[in-house]
Amino acid sequence: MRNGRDMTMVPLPATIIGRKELSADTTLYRLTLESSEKDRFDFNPGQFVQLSVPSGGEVPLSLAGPPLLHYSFELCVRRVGHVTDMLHHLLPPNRVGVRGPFGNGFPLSEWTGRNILLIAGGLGIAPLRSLLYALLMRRGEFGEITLMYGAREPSAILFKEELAELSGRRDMHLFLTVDFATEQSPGGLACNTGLLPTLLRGVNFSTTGTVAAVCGPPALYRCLLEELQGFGITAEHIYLSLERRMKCGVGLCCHCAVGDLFCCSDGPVFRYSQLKGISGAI
Amino acid sequence: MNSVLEISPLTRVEGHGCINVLFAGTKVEKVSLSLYESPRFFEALLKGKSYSEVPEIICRICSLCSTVHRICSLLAIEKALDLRVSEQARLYRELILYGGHIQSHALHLFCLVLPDCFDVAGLSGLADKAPQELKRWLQIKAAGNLIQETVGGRTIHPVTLIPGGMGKPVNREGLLKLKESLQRVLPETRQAYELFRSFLPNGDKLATPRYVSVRPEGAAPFLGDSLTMGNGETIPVDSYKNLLREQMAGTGNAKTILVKDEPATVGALARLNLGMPLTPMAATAFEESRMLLTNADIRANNLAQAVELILAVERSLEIVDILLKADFTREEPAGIVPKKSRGSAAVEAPRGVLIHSYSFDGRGICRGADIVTPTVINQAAMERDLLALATHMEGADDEELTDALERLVRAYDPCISCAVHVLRI
Amino acid sequence: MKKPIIAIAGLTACSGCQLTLLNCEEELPEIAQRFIIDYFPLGLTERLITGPIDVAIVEGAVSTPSDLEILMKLRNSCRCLVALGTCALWGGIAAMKNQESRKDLAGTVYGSAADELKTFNPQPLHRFVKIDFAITGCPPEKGELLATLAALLRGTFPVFPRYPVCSECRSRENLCLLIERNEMCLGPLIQAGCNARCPAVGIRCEGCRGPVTEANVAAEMELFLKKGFPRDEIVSRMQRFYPEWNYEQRS
Amino acid sequence: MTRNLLKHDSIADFLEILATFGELHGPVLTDVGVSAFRPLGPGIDLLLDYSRTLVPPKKYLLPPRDTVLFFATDEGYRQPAAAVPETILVGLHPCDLQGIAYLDKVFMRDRIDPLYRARRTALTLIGLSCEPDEYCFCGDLSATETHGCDLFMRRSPCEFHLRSNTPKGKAILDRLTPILAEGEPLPADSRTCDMAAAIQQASVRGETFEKSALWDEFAGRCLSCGACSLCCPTCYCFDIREYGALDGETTMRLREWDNCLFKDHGEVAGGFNFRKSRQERFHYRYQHKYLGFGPTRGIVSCVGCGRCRVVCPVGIDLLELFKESEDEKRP
Ligand SMILES: Cc1cc2nc3c(=O)[nH]c(=O)nc-3n(C[C@H](O)[C@H](O)[C@H](O)COP(=O)(O)OP(=O)(O)OC[C@H]3O[C@@H](n4cnc5c(N)ncnc54)[C@H](O)[C@@H]3O)c2cc1C
Ligand code: SF4
Ligand code: SF4
Ligand code: SF4
Repeated sequence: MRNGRDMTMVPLPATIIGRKELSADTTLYRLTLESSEKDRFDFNPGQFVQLSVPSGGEVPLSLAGPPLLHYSFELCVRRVGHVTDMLHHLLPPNRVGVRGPFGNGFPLSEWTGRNILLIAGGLGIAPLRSLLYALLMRRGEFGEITLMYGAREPSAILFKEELAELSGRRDMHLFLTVDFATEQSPGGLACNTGLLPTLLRGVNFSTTGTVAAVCGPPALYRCLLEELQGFGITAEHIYLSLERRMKCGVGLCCHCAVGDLFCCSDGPVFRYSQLKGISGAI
Repeated sequence: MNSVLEISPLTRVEGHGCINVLFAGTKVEKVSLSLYESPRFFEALLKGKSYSEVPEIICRICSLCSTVHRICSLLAIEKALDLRVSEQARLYRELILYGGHIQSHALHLFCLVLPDCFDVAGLSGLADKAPQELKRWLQIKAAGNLIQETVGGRTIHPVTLIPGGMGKPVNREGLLKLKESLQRVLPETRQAYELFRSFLPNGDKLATPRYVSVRPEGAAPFLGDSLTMGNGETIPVDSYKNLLREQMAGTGNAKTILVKDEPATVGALARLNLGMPLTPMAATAFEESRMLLTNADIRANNLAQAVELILAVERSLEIVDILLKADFTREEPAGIVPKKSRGSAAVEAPRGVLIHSYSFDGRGICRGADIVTPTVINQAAMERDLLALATHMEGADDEELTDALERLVRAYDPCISCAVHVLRI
Repeated sequence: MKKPIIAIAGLTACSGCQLTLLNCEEELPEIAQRFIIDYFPLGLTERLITGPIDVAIVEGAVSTPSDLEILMKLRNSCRCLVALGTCALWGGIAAMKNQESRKDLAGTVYGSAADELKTFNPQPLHRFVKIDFAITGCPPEKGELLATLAALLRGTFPVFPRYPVCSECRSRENLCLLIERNEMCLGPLIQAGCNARCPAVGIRCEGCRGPVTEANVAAEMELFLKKGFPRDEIVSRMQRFYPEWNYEQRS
Repeated sequence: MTRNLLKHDSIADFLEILATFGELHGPVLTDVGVSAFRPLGPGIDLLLDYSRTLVPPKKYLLPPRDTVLFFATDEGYRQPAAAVPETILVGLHPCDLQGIAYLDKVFMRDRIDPLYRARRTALTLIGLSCEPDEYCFCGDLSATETHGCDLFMRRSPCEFHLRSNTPKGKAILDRLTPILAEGEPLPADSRTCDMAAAIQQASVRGETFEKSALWDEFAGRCLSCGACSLCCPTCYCFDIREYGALDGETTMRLREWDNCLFKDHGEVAGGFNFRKSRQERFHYRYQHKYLGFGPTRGIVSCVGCGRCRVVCPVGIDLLELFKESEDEKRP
């Protein structure tokens, strides 16, 4: 309960303070809760919020920026339907509503000392970007950090400038791939062509004591998980972030169950070992 | 030099129609009214359908008159199949019929005609010029719709009325709500009548109409089993074809009808002139305006409709009271045994005489249907009056003429959707 | 807020959908204030479609060259086109016998004069132009029409539920006419939104809102047949508002 | 000896006294012949020997369609402030009491839903014993007369034995004393039901009947009409929709009953569906009813009221799964 309002049930007013188009259909928003609530917004990478666009409705969106970003937070949204469409018509300083953060997020503290492999497909980069910045903020605690990011085509690569910067860093490895190469250049970035599993097989990264965090569309999981285990990363150490239909975000509406787990409250981040026996989970 | 003034589409009337005025120099040569509504072949659609489907399909002929089409078809079917409905069903039908008249007259008067009186193009103009009044008048319309919704289950294409009876009766609460809303708008209907009295058009008189209506029986003004022309001549509904002679119109998709080789006029003005029974307030209004209404041309029809608004609200109140006292519970509709048969019925629709006539085979499947709508009956008179008016106005500019001719059409309150589905199979 | 410019037109229909708008007595004055109504022959003396129009709301099916002309004119001058009502969305009552020859139908009604009629099988709007949104119903529900207008003020369309009439019928605690009275109620196959109007007054659903997305047509057919209804009667009833059922569909 | 006997002919007085505690609701036969919970009042007969209502009493806690939030540009989102009237629900069968007890677990234990809580707090429950018919299978699943209700009425041939379970119930009982007679408390009902037992065992085993041919058979017949879950006392899946008003400023957010057997229950943007086939959706329903999700994991939420079997137009009955497996066990 904050300021007399219950943020798990009633969206708090938030203001759009920044907006940046990342691709034809995807935009990064920076939001801030209104003054009295500002300092209260802390989260784990992998958690999500329920964002309300008045008279449109509410959608779950991953927190895409580093935690504790000066009283604000970032969301990376793809325009796919009713609510996201209305959101794309909003500009600073329009107001929206926010509930959350919800879900578990990635268990960073359990990863101390390990090599970390992040694999993002498409929009899956949103939560993993948050995770990556959190890892880099505590860089000393982890071993090798590798990000593999695949997009459909060069124009669909999100966060190009940031990636360019990251590629210059010595304390992490970055590999990019696109499904189809087109004329367009990926903005000066070194980029492979082919699906993510191909990339995985083609580059070097540490596989011992490694945890993998994967986020992308269901099709990605289906082809990637066996590969990862082939590299000796056990199901126990593969973390996936799942998407499901969600209406409440807090385990009430019952749309998001995966087996007997709720994606919203038991997840959205699961160890692969949790999901293995569940049909339809992936 | 010949020239043509085309008024297309006719606006603020139901359905699609247009007027063409043909000039030879400045002289009006000819005026044609065509109703070019897309034909939906209702009579053909009904062929092969069970009697139980007929009312549900046929009410879709027209939204403004869906209730009265439904009732007329029920009456024709029940006549064919020798069905008697209970007092309860009879009362509910009568009540919803008034609901239909109220909403249709109110729509026509307040949404389609009134902009003319206030010299605006339409509703938005009215909302600007007379916002408070508009709200009050729309309340009258809402009261009519409340009857439709409460009794019929829906404001347009009501659903409760079926051959042999009806679905669930309205509960006490619903009836009381109806009563309250009707009582609230009754004084408003009187005001509306005064408003339309003040807008009566002047100018050269057009032909005095030859009126036809359903001959009222008992206290119910819009129902009866025969047609009358006022000169004492009546014929039973079953032989309506002896009175109404059809001919295919030159243009457009509707047929026209002549009565004894002359155009006939049906509708509110006809009903008032042919002695329809009136309720107290309506009778007073009619008395006050007797001169304006009995010795008039069709342009007095809108005032007649306003008188009928009073009538329909008053009579509805009477029936609601009867229903409240009777406290009916749900009854099963009369059992139906289909048989080879034929039946015709007539009802006064808001725009005038409406006739449905069906024949069924032994399984109750519709083998033939004929529907005569008031707009079709009125069409010949409408053309006659349009020509007369245009001729009176020779020399007027196009805009003025357009305006006057459209107003004349609106006085008839045509319903073009209904009009184009006429002819026997 | 910028006032949206709208046009409202009727093609082959009974005007019921347009009347539904005029039946919003409470809201009409507000609508007249919040929208610029540019073209609306039923309610406005304005004969020309001039454009540009934000939203054109079209009632009725297309069955004549002049219908098509109006439709094309509107499509070309508007940003969004809304199909209003069952006729515009599914073909509706006039299309129920589309599988029969149009010529024969015309002949039945107009005799030899039929040849002069320029008309073809009534078709839903989407056969000719792209539609951006649809409000179903014969006639449509006031509430859905108003919700759509309200959404248009905000530059969007509303989201309506996609379950069948039965869902609303059960939550209203009606007597199930299909189970309890063995009537041919089409509720399970029909798009909800009417709050089960007909069953609520004891009349089986006649299907005026057209098919629900997820309809087990085959199983419903089997059920009706098991209850003893002849197949031709079932088909005749089902086609009243929508002639193109896929009787094999199960999901 | 306590005063706890209510003679059948004192029912009218009983109801009159109850009505002083709040709005009185109970099962009645509606004008169309459906058993339903409705307000009671003069001239409305309370059903005392009904089998089950069509819609369970969950509608008092989670109405079929409910406005959960308002939005106005100047004040943001807020919950409706309307006060919930004190309501006395009389005549609830043990299965329905059990159903409410389950919903309480969902909406008032781990996550508190303020609207639910407000309504629940204003609700007084008065249970009533019943005789099972051929559709019921509650058995010991709901030998819970004592749980969840404030006052319970056990019927015997010429009287009801009343027992209060909560302070609220006690207060009502005290007020009733003048019209009660003295009697012995009845021993607890010890009805058992094989089906209920079979369900419990299957649930404990974590049974999923993965191999059963019935799933396909169900899926082929199901009309997706939604009746089974709308009428289930423990189905509570909901959907949320939001509609702006014509004023261009205000908005309402609605919560509405949803159904896991509907295709779009598992559909996400772009049309991807996590439960595309009806078979998968039946499995989902089974999982929720008999095995549980998240915080209700391991709790059988079916209370054996039999509604889903009664209201299905094509006679689908999930119990056939359990029967089938029982049959298999028999030689
Ligand atoms: C935990 C989580 C994190 C997410 N993070 C992001 C993110 O960072 N960026 C991003 O762009 N998208 C993200 N999504 C997906 C995003 O929620 C959907 O794209 C969004 O809900 C689409 O809504 P819409 O109204 O625009 O689309 P529509 O196509 O109009 O709506 C899709 C339909 O699916 C329903 N729906 C309900 N829940 C979901 C859901 N979870 N996903 C999709 N549809 C849903 C809607 O109510 C509607 O019925 C995430 C989803 C989840 C579950
Ligand atoms: S009456 Fe019709 S709509 Fe209602 S539940 Fe039964 S089948 Fe469905
Ligand atoms: S119940 Fe059926 S026929 Fe009646 S309004 Fe609803 S969809 Fe139309
Ligand atoms: S699953 Fe069926 S029997 Fe069990 S509680 Fe729900 S409706 Fe009753």
